[in-house]
Amino acid sequence: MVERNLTEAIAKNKANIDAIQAKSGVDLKECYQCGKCSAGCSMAAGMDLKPREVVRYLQLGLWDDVLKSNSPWICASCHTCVARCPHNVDIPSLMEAVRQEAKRQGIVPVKEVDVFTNVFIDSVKKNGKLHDLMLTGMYNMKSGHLMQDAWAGAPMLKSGKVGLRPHTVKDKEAVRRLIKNSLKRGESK
Amino acid sequence: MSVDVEKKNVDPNWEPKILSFSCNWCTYAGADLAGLNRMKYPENVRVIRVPCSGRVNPQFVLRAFQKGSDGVLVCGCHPGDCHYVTGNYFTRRRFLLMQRFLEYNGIDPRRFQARWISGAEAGKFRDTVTKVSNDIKALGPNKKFQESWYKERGESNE
Amino acid sequence: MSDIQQELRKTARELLESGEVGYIIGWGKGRFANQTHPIFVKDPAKVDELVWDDYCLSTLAKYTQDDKYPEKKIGICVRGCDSRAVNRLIQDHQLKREDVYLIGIPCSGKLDPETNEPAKKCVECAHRNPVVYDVLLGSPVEEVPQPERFKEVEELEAMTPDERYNYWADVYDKCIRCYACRNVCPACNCRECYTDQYRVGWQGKQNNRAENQIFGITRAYHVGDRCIECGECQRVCPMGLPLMKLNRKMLKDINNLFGAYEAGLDTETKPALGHYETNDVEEFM
Amino acid sequence: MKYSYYPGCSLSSTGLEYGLSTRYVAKKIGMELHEIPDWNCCGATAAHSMNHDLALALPARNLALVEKQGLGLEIAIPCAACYSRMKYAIQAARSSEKERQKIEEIIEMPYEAKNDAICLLEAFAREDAQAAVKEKIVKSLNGLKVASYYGCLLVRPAGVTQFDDNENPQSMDNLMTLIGAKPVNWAFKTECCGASHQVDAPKVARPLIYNILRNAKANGAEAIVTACPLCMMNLDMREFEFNKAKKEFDIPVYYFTELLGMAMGADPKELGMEKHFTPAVARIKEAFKRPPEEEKPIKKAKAKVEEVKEEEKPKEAIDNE
Amino acid sequence: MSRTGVFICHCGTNIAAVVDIAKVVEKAKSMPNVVYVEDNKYTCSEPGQQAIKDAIVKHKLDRIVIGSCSPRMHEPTFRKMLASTEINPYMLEIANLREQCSWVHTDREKATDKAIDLVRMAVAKVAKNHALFTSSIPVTKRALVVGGGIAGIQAALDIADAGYPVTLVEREPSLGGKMVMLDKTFPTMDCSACICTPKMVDAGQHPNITVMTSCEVEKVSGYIGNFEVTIRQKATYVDHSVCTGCGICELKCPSKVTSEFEQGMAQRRAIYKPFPQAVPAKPVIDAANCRKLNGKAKCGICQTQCPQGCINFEDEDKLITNTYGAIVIATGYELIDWKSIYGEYGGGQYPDVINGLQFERLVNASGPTEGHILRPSDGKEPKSVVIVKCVGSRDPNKGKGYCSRACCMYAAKHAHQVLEKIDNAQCYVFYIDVRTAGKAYEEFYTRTLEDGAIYVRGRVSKIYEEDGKLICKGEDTLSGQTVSVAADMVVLETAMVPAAGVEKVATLMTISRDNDNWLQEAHPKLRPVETHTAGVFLAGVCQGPKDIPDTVAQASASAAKVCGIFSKAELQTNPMISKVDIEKCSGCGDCAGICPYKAISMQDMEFIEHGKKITRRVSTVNSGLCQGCGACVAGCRPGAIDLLGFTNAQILEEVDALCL
Repeated sequence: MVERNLTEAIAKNKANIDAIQAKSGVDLKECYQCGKCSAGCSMAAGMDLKPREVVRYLQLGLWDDVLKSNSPWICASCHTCVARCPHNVDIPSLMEAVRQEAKRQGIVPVKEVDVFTNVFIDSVKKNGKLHDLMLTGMYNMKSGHLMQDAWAGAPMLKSGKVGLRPHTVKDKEAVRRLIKNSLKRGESK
Repeated sequence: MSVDVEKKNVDPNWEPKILSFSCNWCTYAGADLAGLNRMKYPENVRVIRVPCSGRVNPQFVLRAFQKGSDGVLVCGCHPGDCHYVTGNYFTRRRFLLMQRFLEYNGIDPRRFQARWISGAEAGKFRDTVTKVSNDIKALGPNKKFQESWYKERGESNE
Repeated sequence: MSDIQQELRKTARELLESGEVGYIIGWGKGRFANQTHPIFVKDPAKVDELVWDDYCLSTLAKYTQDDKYPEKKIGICVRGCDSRAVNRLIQDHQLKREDVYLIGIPCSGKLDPETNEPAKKCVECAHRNPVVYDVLLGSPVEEVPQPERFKEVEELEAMTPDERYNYWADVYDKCIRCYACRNVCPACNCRECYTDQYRVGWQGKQNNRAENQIFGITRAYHVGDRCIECGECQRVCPMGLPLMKLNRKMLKDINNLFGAYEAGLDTETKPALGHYETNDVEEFM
Repeated sequence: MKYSYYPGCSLSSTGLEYGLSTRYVAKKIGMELHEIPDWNCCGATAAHSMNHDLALALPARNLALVEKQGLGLEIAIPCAACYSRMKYAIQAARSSEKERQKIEEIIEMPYEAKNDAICLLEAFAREDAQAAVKEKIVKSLNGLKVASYYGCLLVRPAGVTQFDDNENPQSMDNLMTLIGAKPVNWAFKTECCGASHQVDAPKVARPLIYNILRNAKANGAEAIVTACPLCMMNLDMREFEFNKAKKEFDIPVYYFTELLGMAMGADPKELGMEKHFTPAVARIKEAFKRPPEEEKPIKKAKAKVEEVKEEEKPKEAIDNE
Repeated sequence: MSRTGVFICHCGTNIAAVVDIAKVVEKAKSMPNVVYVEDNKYTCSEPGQQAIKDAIVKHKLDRIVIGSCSPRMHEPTFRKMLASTEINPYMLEIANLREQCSWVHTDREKATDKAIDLVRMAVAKVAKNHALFTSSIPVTKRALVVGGGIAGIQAALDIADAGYPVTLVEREPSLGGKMVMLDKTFPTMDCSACICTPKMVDAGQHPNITVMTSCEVEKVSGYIGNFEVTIRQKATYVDHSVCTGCGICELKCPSKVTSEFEQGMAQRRAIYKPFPQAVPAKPVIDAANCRKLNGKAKCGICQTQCPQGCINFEDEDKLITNTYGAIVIATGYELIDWKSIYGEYGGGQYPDVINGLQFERLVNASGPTEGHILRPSDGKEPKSVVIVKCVGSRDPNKGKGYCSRACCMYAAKHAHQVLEKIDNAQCYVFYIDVRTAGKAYEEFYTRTLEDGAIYVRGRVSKIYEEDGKLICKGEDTLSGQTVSVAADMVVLETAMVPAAGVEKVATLMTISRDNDNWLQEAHPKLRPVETHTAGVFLAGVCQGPKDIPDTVAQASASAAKVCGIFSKAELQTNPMISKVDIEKCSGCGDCAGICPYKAISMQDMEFIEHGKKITRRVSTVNSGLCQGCGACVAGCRPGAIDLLGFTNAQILEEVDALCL
C-alpha cells in the first residue's frame, strides 16, 4: 500500500465529501470507529471496504478509493448497521449517495447490480408493473450470465408463477411521466 | 397627539440602552462564564444582579421604560433548577402576564424579553443579548411611557 | 321593587332592635330621584331611609374597611357584586366573615342616572344573585351568561402597537390622579398604597402622561388577578376612563394561561399570581 | 377489519401463493381488502438505488390513488419491500409542505398523505384479526416447530416502519401459537436474506441464505414461515438449490397466510402451496396427523383442579404445601 | 450626607486593556455622594486592599464602590476586608467591569461608557445601602449520611472519628452497598471483603455512629445547621435488640426467593441476611414473600423456632424525626438494565450472557458457586469467555452517552480472574478503548495482556446461541477483519446509572440533577462534593461514575466539609434576608404563600390604633429559614416586606441611574 498523503487528499476532496454528507444527511464526525456496523453487516464478506472502513476512508478524505469500491453496490440497505450504531450514522443513505455519485461519474464496480436496476426500471417504464420474465430475461442477456437460474425457469412457468403476458397499468402514460419527471429532477439536484 | 417615532429613519450609530435583570445563581453565573470564555456580545446591555428572578418586581420593568430604557431583558434559572426551588415559577407567571400587558399598552413585544439561561449556558446568554440588542437597534429608540418625552416636546398637561 | 324594599326595612328593623347588628349599610335617597348614596342606619326608627330601587349602584362592602374592629356585626345589603366584594375582602384577610351580617338581594341590574339606560356594569354582570348571604330577600333572578366578556379587550388587541399606545395615551392624558378608582375597589385593600410611598421612590406624584400610565398599569397589574369585575372603578372615574378594559385584559390572559377564573365566587380559589403550577405555559425557553 | 389493499407485483408472479392464501384467509375471517384501482409497481430497491425522487414518486402515485378511492382506510401491504417504500413516501410527504408539493408535482396528482400504511402481518396481528382467526381454526399444527422469519424491511429502520421490535419481533410467533405451532427461539429472525442481490451478486448473497437455514436447523426448526414474497422466494428457491447439490436441509418455507389457511381447513391447492420449490404440503399434512400435544391440555386440567380447591375454602388460607 | 469612595481596578491588563480606566475615574468623581476616587493595578491584592483601608481613614468614607471583577468572585474577599475597618461590610457594592465588560467587549469607547454606567449604578445603589449584621444560628452537631455503601461508611467513620454523632441510613437490610458484592478490587487485587467488611464492622460498632438499615429518608425541612429529617424505619418483623443472629429461623423458613444480593443467581429465604458478613448480622423478613405476611399460608415457623422470640408479625413502619446539622448523600448507583435495550445481545434469553456484578458473584468465594467460575445455564466451567465492554456506555442512541470510567479496569480484572482460575481457558475482550487513568492501572492492564487475554478492538454487533456455543460477531477494526468468537460464557460490562429512587432524595434535599440524573455538584472542579443547598454534600458515584479510590477520597472530603461546619459553635446566617415593616403590612398573607422555605408566618400583634387597643395580623420572617430569594418582596403590593441588600429602593435607584 503506497503511503497516503492526507494533506493532499483532504484538500482535494473536501468539497466532494461535504457534498456526500449533505446529500445523505450523515455527519461523518459522529462515527468513532467502534466497528459495530461492519460486525453486523450481512454483506460485509463481499465488500472490499467494510462499512466502517467506508466511513473511515471518507473521514480521511480518500474519496477515490470509496468511489471505486464495490461496497456501495453490494450493500443490501437492510439497515442493521444504523439500527445498532451508537451515534445513529445512516450508512445505507451514505452508500446510496456514493453509489449514485459513482454512477454519475460512470464508475460501476459491480456491473450486474447496475444492469439489474436499469432492467427493473425499464420493465416498470414499459408496463407500469414489473414483468418477471422480462426482468430475468433481459438481466441474463445484458449481464452476460446467460444461463443463470435457468433451471428455475421451467418450474416457474409450469406453476404459473411467471407468465408470458405482462400485467400492465391502464394509465401507463402517467407512470412513464412520473419516471421521466423524477429522473429529470434528479439531474438538476 | 400621537407618538409615531418608531418606524421613522433610525440613525445608524444610535446605541440602545437595554436593562437586564439576571439571577445571581444561573444567568449572572452564565454571563460570567461567557466572560471567562472571552465570548463577545454588544455593549448595550447593563445587568442588574438580583438573588433570584423571583425578586424582579414587574414594576421595575415599567420603571425602566419610564426612565428611558429602550429594552428590558429578565433572565433566570430554568424552571425546576431554581436555587431557591420555586422562585422562577412565580417569575414565569408574573411575566407571562406583564409581557402581554405591556404589549396591550402599546410597547412593541420585542422590547421586553424573558429567558431561562442556566449557569452553564454562556453561549445562550451571548446569543440572547446579541439578538435583543440587534432587534432593538432595528426598532429605534423607545418613546413610549417615557418622562423625557415631555422635556423634548415641551408639552405638558400639568 | 317596593315589596323587597319593605322586607329590607323590616329585616333591618329586626336586626337593629335585636342588637345583633351594630348598624346597617344600605342605599339612601338624596335630592335627586335618580340617585342613591350609601347610608349607615344605626337607629331602628330610621330604617325607612333604606331604599331599594333602580339606582342602587354603589358597592357597599368597601366601607367596612373604615371600621375594621367593630364591636358588633355590621349589616350590609349585598347584591351579586357586593357579595363577591365581601369574599374578596375576606380572602385578603381584611374582613372576618363573622363580623358581617349579609342581607342578600338578587339584583336584575340598575340604571345609569345620566342615561337612564341599564348601567354598563350591570349589562356585563355575570353573577346577579349574591354568592354568599345570611338572609335572602326575594327569589333569585335568572343569571345572564356573558359570552362577550372580553369583546372590548379583543377589539383593542386587534390594533397595532402604535394605535394601542395612542389610544391609551389619550386615556392617561385625561387621568387627574384622584385615586377614586383605588378607593372604591375592594381588591385595593393595602394599608398604605405604593403611590403614597414617595420616599421609597416607586411613583412620582406628577400628573403627566408617563406617571399616569405607570399608575394605571401598576394598579391594573396589582388587582388584575383578584378583580371581581364589579365595574365600580370605571363607574366612579370622574374622567370616564375605560379602566375595566385594563382589568379585563389581565383576566382574559389569566383565563387563557392558567384556566377559567372568576374572582370572589368563594374564599378558597387562590388568585393566579399567588401560586403556580410546575407545568405552566412555557414561553421563555 | 377494513383496509385498502396494495398487492404489489410479486403477488401476481413469484409470490402467487401469497396472494391466493391472503385472499382465502381474509375472506374466511371477514377482513375486507379493497384493492387500489390501477396501482403501479413501488420500484422496490431498484428505484431508490437509481434516484431518490423516483423512490418516492412510484409509491406516491399508489397513495394518491388510495386518496382518490376515497375510502379513508389504512392500506394493508403484503410485501415488505413495497410496505417499506410506501412508509418512506408517507413520511417524506408529511415531513414538510415543500416535500409534499414536490411529490405532487412529480406524480402530477393531488396527494395529502392522509392514509397510513401497515404491513399485512400487522393487520393479522391486531386483536380483532387474531380473535377472528381463532374462531375459524379447525385443525392444529400440534406443536410443529416453526421458525418465524421477518427479514429486515418489515422491522427496520424502526423510525420508518414502527412495527414490532427490530431485534426480537414476536407478532408472527403469536399467530403461529394460535394455530397450534410451537415457535422456535432462533437468532436469525431479522438477518437479511440478500433480497435482489441473490440475482445480481449471488456469490456474496448465497451464504446469507445458508446461515439462516443453518441456524434454523440448529434450533430444531421443522418449518420456516415468512411474511415477504422476496424472502420466501430466496429461502425456498435457494434451499431447493442447496439440496439439489447436497441434501442438507429439510425445512419447507411457507407464507404465514398459507399456514393460517391450512389451519382453517383449506386445501393446499386453493392456497397454491404445491407451487413451492421445496416440497411443502407433506410436512403440514403430517403435522395435522400428529397426536395433539399431551402436556399442554394436562397442565390446563391441573390448573382447573387448583381453582376448585381455592373456591372451596376461600376464607381460611390453604395450609402450606 | 454619605461619603462614598470609588476604587477602580486595572486587574493587571484584564480590565485596563479594554476599558479607559482614567476616563472612568474622571467620570466617577462627578457622581453623587462620591468624595474620593482611586484606581489600583490589583485591588484584590494585599497592597490593593490596604490602599482602600487607608483611604477610608484618610477621607472618612462610609460607603465603598469597587469596579473590578465579578462580585461572585471577590465580594466575600472585600467584605472580609471591610470587617477589619469600621465600615459595615454590607456598605459595599461591586461593579462587574471584567467578566461582563472588558472581557466581552472589544470597542474601547463603548466598553468605557458601559463601565461608567455600571459604576454609576453601583454608586446609586450603595447610597441606599444599610449596615447589615449577621445573626447566629445554633448548629446541631449531628450528621446524617444517606446510603450505606463504601462512600457512606467512609464519610460516617471520618465524621464519627472527629467526635461527632452520625446517623447512617441504608435502605437495604445491611451496609456494604455494591463494593461488598465484589470479589477482588483493582489494581491491587486485594479481596474486597477483606477491606470492606472491617469498615462495615467499624461503622456498626462505632460509639458515634447509629446504623439504621432498612430505612429511607421520608421528609427533610429546615436549613444548614438545623435540618429536620424524618426517617421511615421499614417494618423488619425481627426485633434486632433481642436477636443474636443465630440463623435458625433462616434454615427453617420454607419459602425460597431469588436473592437480589446474589444478582438472581441464588436463592434466599423470606427471612434472611443478604450475605453472611452482613452488618447488622441480623435477619429481616421480606413481607412480600413471607407466606404468613402475604396471607398465602398460616406458617409462622420462624416464630416458633426462634429461641429468643424476637419475631413479631405485627411490626409496622416507624417514623423517627431528628435534627441534623449537615447531610452527606451517598446513594451510589446500579447497573443499566441492558436486557430491555440490547436485543442484539439476546435481550436476556441466554442465561450465560451475564453482567459484571453477576460475574463478581460467580468468582466470589462466598458467592453461589463458592468462587468457581461456572456457567449459570449448566454449571459447567466455561473454557472460552468473551468480555464485552462499553455495553450501554458511550452509546447515546440506545444507552447512555457518558463513559462509566471503572469498567475498563474491572474488565481487565475479570479477564485476569478467568485466566487465573480456569486452566487453559481463553478470554477475549471486545473493547473500543482501554482507559487506565490511575496509579498502577496501566501496569495492571499490561499484566492482563501478559496473562494471555486477547483484546479485540471493536464493539460486538450480535450474540446468538448455536450448537451450545454463544457466537459473538464483531470486527477487529485494527486489522479490518470481521471476526466471530464461539464462547461458553459472555460477560457484559454494563453502564452505571443512578440508583433507583434518587429523584426522591434529590427533591427532598432541593438539589438538582444533571440530564443523566446524576446529582449536580456545586462546581465540577472547585466544589465537587458540595451542592447548591448549604449543608448538603455528595460522596461517591451518586455524583457521577467513578471507581473505589475516587469514591473513598470524595467520602473523606465531604466528611471534612461536615466537620468544618461542626467545628464552629454557631453558624452565621446570611444577613441579606427579608424584613417586614409592620406599619405597611395589611396581613393579606400573600408573601407567606410564596415563600419556598416556609420562613414567613402570620402572627397576631397588639397595636394602638386611634387610641384603641387592637390585635392585627402581620407577617413575620424567621431569620434562620429565610434564604434571601426575594420572591415574597416582588409579591407584596405595598412593598411592606423588603429584602435587605436588594431593597426596592436600592433597585429602583439602580434602574434610574442606568437610564438617565
